[in-house]
Amino acid sequence: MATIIGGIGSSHAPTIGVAYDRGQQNDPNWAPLFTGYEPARAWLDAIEPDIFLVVYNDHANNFFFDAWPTFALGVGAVHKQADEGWGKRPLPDLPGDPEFAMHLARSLVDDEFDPTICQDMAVDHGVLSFLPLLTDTDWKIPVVPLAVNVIQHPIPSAKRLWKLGKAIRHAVETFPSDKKIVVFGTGGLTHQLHGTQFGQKNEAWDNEFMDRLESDPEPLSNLSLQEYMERGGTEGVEMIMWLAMRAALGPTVKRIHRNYTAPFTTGYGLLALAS
Amino acid sequence: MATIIGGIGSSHAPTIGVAYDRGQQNDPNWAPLFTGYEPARAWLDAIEPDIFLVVYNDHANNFFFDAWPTFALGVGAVHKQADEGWGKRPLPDLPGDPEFAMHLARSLVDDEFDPTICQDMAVDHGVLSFLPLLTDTDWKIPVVPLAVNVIQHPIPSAKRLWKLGKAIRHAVETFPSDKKIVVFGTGGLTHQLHGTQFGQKNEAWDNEFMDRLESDPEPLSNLSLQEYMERGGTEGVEMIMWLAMRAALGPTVKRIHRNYTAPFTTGYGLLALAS
Amino acid sequence: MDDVISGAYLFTGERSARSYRLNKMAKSFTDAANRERFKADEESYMETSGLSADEKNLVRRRDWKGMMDYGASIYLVIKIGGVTGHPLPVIGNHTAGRSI
Amino acid sequence: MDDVISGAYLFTGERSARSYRLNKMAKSFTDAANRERFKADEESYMETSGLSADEKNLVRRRDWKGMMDYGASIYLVIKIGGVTGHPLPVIGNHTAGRSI
Ligand SMILES: [Fe+3]
Ligand SMILES: [Fe+3]
Repeated sequence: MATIIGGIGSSHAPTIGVAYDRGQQNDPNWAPLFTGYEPARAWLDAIEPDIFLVVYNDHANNFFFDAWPTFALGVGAVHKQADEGWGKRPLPDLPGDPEFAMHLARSLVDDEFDPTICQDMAVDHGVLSFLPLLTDTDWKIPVVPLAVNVIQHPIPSAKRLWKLGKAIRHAVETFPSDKKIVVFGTGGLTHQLHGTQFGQKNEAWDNEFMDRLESDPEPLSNLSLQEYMERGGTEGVEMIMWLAMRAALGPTVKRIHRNYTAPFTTGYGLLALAS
Repeated sequence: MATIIGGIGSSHAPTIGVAYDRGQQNDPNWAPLFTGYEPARAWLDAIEPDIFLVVYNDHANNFFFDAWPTFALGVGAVHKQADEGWGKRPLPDLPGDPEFAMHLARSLVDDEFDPTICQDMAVDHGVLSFLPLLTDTDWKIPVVPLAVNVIQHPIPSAKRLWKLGKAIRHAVETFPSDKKIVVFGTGGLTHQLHGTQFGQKNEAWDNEFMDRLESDPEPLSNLSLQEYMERGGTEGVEMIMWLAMRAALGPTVKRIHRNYTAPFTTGYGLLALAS
Repeated sequence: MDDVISGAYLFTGERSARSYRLNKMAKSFTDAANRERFKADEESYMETSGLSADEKNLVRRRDWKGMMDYGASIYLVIKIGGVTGHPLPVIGNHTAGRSI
Repeated sequence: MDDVISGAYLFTGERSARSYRLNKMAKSFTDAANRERFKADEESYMETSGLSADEKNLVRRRDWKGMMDYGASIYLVIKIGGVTGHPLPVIGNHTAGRSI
């Protein structure tokens, strides 16, 4: 059987990609973020994962509201980069892992999840903004992207994301191979992209969330989406995707690294956990 | 609360639409089918439904395998007719019911279903082939289409369709309105569109299925998809959609009408049940 | 669930239906050729996109708050911002009723 | 689950991946303008659709059984049948190895 060897919780934001491409790694605002990813990257290099499974969200760059999936799984051999409206970044397309992805599709459907199965799915900054900070951009490690609707309500509950993580674990444990898999949950942390509280963050909640995610995560899955949005902003509801990563790891984890910085409108968090 | 006042199980096939448009209602091959729908239509006229909820499948006419949903719900105000590759039929676009459809979307997501929510979804013969046999084609009754993946494996299980029906019932019972709803389950019956047994039907199984669906349906939800396909053909797996209709009706039903005819490659069944 | 939380809109299926054409035009800007067409002639692009008179006015006025009040998704509004040279801070502060 | 049941293929995600371009060309025939383009010049349409040499041969030969062996979906194969004048009975019997 395959094994989940670790989990990464990470914020994502187009701005991270812009800063990366501009070489702003040493800019005073950005340095705490970029240096914060280095220990996690060193750990990933050391444990040699075979597959990255990324629970993320599309921001209307691949999908549109003609047909907006609750969950969508990229089973293709290649995941193109989506143009988000201002041109593509200088990055090669991402390799996928059709064999594992189709196994995951079958296992999820067996476990009463209803994913949209995507033979051709482009990925946006939900995957590509932080990934170059954690691995070489020749993309030696194939990526299986699992997109979650956190944009158009009704959005799946925190509890559903927790169960998704457990179903991911079940799928990995039944994959007949010795592949080593790292599961990512990405989104947030708190941010409010519009409205009277535009730009407001909640650094206390961001840090409480990362504390609890590590040590006592399941109660976080009992919070309502309204509670998530009241604490972290309507767009900060993306935080629920970290729950799927955490549930996939099983009860006990060991913290490898944690980082938090919030120079702009989003709380940028990073949590690397060994399982 | 709204009420489910009845259920219709019906085969669908492009050929039904062709025969209808050509006026072959009295053709010896077709007359048993067309006259067979008349009592069901008279009953529908009498009970005056407000909404038709149609559990059906798309045949790669709206969706494609770039993004193939397990379940997709049409929440738009209008559902256009899909061109299936040989031009559109002379039928007006179907009206939707966004208010009920969005309530259904919220209720399904609450009940741990993961539908793809479609603001713009064209419907194919999965809805339009039999509908003119049951209601006037000025479409006075709005239609909420719920598409099910029965084409690209993994396909949801018979049990999952049964649970979908129960979740539909739960949604109707919590819809704050006095709307009267008829639920359709459509597909099949047995047919084999390719392979060494092309054209083979299983009339005994078709009739057994309709017997059991009426009187003791739940065990049908315990059959595996492999069993459905062995009995009814790989394409006949569409029969599982009738289970969602039946589960939505609750335990006891009254048969209004039943018809069966199999002049060509597909077993054409019709079952009208009052709840 | 509330429909507005902490002064921000939930982008519901109902809002998505109302703002569909505006969001769809914004989505079209993920194609570079469409961005060029819009920049070359905003009016004809909006017409071809099937925008209503009110929707066109929201775009003409760069009325980011108006677009959000109308029901658009912030993730699509920022694509209109992208093609017209208005970054997120400008849009976000406008929706907050703040000038920067 | 078995991969072939009663002499018929299950259209799995794996088959869908293999036959993707062929199915995609077939899907394009749901647009009347594309049907006309194909009828006017099959070769250039197949080229533009990115079909491989083997895929083009399957279409050239109207090899319905070959398309199914290759992994195509019957629901897409019948759209190629539609644009070339081959109804379902012709296609189905061909996949069965029967002549009619
Ligand atoms: Fe995001
Ligand atoms: Fe069908």
